[in-house]
Amino acid sequence: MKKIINDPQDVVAEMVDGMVRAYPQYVKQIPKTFVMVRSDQASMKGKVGIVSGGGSGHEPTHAGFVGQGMLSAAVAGQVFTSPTPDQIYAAIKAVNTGKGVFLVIKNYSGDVMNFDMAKDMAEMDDIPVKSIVVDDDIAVENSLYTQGKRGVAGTVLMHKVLGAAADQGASLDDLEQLAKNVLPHINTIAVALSAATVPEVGKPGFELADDEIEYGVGIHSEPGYRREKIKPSKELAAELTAKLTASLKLSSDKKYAILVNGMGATPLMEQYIFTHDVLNKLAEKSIKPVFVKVGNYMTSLDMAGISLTIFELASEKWLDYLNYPVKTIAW
Amino acid sequence: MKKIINDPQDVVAEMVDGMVRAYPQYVKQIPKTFVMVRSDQASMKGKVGIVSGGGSGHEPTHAGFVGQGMLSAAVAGQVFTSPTPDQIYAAIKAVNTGKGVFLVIKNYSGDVMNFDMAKDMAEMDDIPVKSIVVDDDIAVENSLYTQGKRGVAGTVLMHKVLGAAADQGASLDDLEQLAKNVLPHINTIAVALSAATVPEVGKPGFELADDEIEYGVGIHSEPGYRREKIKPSKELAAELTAKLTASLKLSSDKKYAILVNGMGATPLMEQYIFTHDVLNKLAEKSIKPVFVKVGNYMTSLDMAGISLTIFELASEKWLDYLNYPVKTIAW
Amino acid sequence: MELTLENYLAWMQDFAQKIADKKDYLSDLDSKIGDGDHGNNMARGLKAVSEALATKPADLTSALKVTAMALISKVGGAAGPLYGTAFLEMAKLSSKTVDLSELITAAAAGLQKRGGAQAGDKTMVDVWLPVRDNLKNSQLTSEKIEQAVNSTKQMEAKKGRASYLGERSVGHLDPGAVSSGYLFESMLQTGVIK
Amino acid sequence: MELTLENYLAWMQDFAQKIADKKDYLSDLDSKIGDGDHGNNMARGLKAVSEALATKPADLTSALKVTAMALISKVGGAAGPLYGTAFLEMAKLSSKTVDLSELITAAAAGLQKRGGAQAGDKTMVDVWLPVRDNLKNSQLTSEKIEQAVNSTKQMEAKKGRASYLGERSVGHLDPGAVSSGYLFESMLQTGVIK
Ligand SMILES: Nc1ncnc2c1ncn2[C@@H]1O[C@H](COP(=O)(O)OP(=O)(O)O)[C@@H](O)[C@H]1O
Ligand SMILES: Nc1ncnc2c1ncn2[C@@H]1O[C@H](COP(=O)(O)OP(=O)(O)O)[C@@H](O)[C@H]1O
Ligand SMILES: [Mg+2]
Ligand SMILES: [Mg+2]
Ligand SMILES: [Mg+2]
Ligand SMILES: [Mg+2]
Repeated sequence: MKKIINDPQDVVAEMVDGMVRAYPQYVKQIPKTFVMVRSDQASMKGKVGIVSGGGSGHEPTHAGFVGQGMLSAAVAGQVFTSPTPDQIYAAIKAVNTGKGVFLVIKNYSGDVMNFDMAKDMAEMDDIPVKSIVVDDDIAVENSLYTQGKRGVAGTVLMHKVLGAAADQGASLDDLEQLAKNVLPHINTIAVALSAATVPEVGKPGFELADDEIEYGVGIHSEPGYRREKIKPSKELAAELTAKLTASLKLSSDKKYAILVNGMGATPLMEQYIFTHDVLNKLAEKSIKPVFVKVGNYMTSLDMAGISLTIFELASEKWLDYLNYPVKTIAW
Repeated sequence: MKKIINDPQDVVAEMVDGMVRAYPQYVKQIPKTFVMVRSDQASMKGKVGIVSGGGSGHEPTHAGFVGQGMLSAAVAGQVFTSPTPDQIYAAIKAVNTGKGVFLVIKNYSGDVMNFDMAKDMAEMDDIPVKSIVVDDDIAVENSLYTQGKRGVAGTVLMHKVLGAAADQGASLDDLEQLAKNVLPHINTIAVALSAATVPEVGKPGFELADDEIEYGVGIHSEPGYRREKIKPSKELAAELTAKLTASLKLSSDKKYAILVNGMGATPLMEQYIFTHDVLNKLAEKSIKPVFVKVGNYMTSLDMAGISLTIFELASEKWLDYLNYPVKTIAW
Repeated sequence: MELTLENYLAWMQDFAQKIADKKDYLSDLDSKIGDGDHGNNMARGLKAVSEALATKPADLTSALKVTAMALISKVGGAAGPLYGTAFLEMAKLSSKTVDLSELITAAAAGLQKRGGAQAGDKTMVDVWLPVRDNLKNSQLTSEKIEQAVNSTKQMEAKKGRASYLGERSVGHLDPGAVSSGYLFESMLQTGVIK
Repeated sequence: MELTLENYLAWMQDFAQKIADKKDYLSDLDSKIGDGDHGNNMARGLKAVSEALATKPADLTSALKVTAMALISKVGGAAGPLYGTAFLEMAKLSSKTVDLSELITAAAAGLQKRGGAQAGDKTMVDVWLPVRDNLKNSQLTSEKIEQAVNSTKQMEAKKGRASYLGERSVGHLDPGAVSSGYLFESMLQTGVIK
């Protein structure tokens, strides 16, 4: 493991410290926690607070999206490990301005349980809390018997939409309704070229041969649905687009936003080439997305790979939310 | 070589296509060239145009910085290869609104010669052109006998400063003077954990052992000044900060901006940890930078590593330029 | 079989040691069917538990409570709220009864309520339920615990990260079941059951 | 020794072939002391030259000019403006004289003006200058070219990317010198000098 770190046990503490010292204009740390709240407290006044969080290792998610027009606070857990209820609760208390707090949770059993416990704590304090559990990864089939789908890069779009609505004065109930409406329209699927190495573990989460890729891998090295030899970008784009075409029933009558997301070690050049191929694939179906974003947004440490998110803009308002100006480190 | 690409010969064409189709609000392509000009032409009116460019593989540099308040156009060469004079000339023509054009060139013999030839062409067309050759990398000693220092991540700060000044109406002569004044105050030094693989070459530019790093490496895998075993982040920060302390004569009386730049494959978590260590090192000297930026700005394909740029803000105005709002893909 | 402050402290001390010793093994197991952090999570949590118990809680209830709080606030992930809830349920009940079997029964119920896992879902529940039942009729042995832990090997995961693997989770021990196995081994070895 | 449209076209055809054949080797050399693209750059450029010359330029001057333009607009990097300038200087002079020695002398001067390199700086100039001198007294041979190319091996680079290596550039051939060697080998082999 070759990484620019100190003691693997300190990675989150030092990262959070680096982040808040680099960008005091956007985020500040609640002392003795890994909670980063919006520096611009004035912009939160009279608005519903939006809190997200989860394991670390997905930077710039989540703290990179804290700021006016997006999140009110982000809670960083240990690497790939949900943050604990006390920390989430501290975030809730810090951002509640009387209008309640909305939680954006990714669908992992740990995250769901820890956020639920924090919600219980907040409710004992009479802070109204609602939440959405994001499960945009279509690699894993939803079924009664499993944990359900995972929350991955599409979560960033959920943050953006909710943040814009909250900034424009949406109530807690409005946000819950909006989140529920939006959720099924955001679908994501990934392809990995290599796995992430968790600093405390010291070796990659899985091994791929020098010429092998895996489709459908999760953001914590959860296994995907197929391994095969590396393919040209256009074939990777075809595979992922086909999966999303099926799940979202893509149609040229509808409007779409696209998020091409690098997993951490994949350079922007490759991301743009892949974008070119995805846009070509969609053009074959006479679809021209009205919003495209390319970059490292929901990473998985040093994993090489890419995810493709398609967001069906079933309401014209949702596009406005995506285009709504924000003041954050990373959007 | 495991990369998300198609034919290695097509990487630049496809990347440029992906970029302009993803972000038509910021950049558009001059047909049959790899020149991307600002979409918002209105914002260029009556202003000096600023053109930068160079080999590809450093994304988001240069096109990611095209937009109001920063560059007017970016010229993309082949991977790690200077663009050709005809393309640079096309960019100059496209952005000249009568006030002349300022070129930002990184100090590589190829870049300097190609931009010079383009300048000659523009002058034959009576377009006033001035330029600055950025050479911020202190890894290579400047001397009469060599090519001089290399242009690396600090170039992005040069873009930012000049872009802000141009947007506020600076003349071509003003910009030349500003660039000359700023240049010696921007110094950069890097450390690499692995080399970049140029798609057409198919193997890394150099080999480092699993536990080895190299200080002072350039953004095209140019060799650095020392190899050794991987060190904790705080020791890397100490080494790079010491070099910059010497070159810039850092002092607690002065103001500084910091750019921590990921080389492509190094995740943000590591960059923030390194930032934490750099800020600690500077704090030991009672220096607290007034501006900090962390992320992948001047990359080297899939190189793992980091560079540290320190910019001495000898004029209060320079900080304003850094903070001046821009509309770009990547600043 | 009564839980006392004394035997509880011995139990936890032993458990913390086991977790510290087996940290890498637990993370290894987790990296096969999860995300490779279970050992680190548990080690961080038990270190906090040891520190909390070193402050000498006055009685069993507060000892159980500080254990729960340390686990909830330090483990994170899935294991944190699950183990935390289990000890919190024991703490709550301990003011009424200190019967081990009843305490473990309450803990297991809390754990199932928190995580929604059933027997056979390949989780720590597959250790807690047999332990609960064997305690009830005083038949808990080291072999029974081992058996319960090993039973997870052939199961297909329906809860937690391992469920993403579907059939591919078969053939691997569940890391949470293994750490729960250590918990109950410690309970036996430190004489909580006599 | 006069350059004609005919022998020039043969020369360039042979040179393009050599470059295509040695593409990987040139990039390999460049990856040792540069950035590993010289072969790719030259191959891309000579492909463009071949295409341009296939459109049958009317005379030698236009043939030299389209060569220069193709090199300038397709090679990029350092080699593009250098080779481009060399051929552009030949094009300019060719309306006055077609004496090979004079043409190469003009080309070498342009090349030095563009890049600022002196003899001994470990660049293509270290091939162009001896070739120029040997042409002047009609003594150019394959051995002389080889000698000039090989002479760059022991030099320490003072210009171009290799200069960043300082002393470490010693012991490697300069890729631009090697490609220039091919240029002049082709010149000999295609009978431009008789
Ligand atoms: N819903 C659940 N109910 C019961 N146990 C669960 C559940 N989800 C996960 N677990 C247990 O948690 C263990 C994993 O814990 P850990 O690795 O610390 O957390 P995470 O999965 O968040 O990384 C699994 O091995 C399993 O025993
Ligand atoms: N200033 C210069 N003068 C003469 N030749 C030079 C100069 N700089 C570079 N070269 C030549 O160019 C060659 C490298 O060309 P190439 O690899 O195509 O360009 P780049 O260095 O931009 O990648 C070197 O081997 C050297 O012969
Ligand atoms: Mg985890
Ligand atoms: Mg080059
Ligand atoms: Mg785990
Ligand atoms: Mg080169």
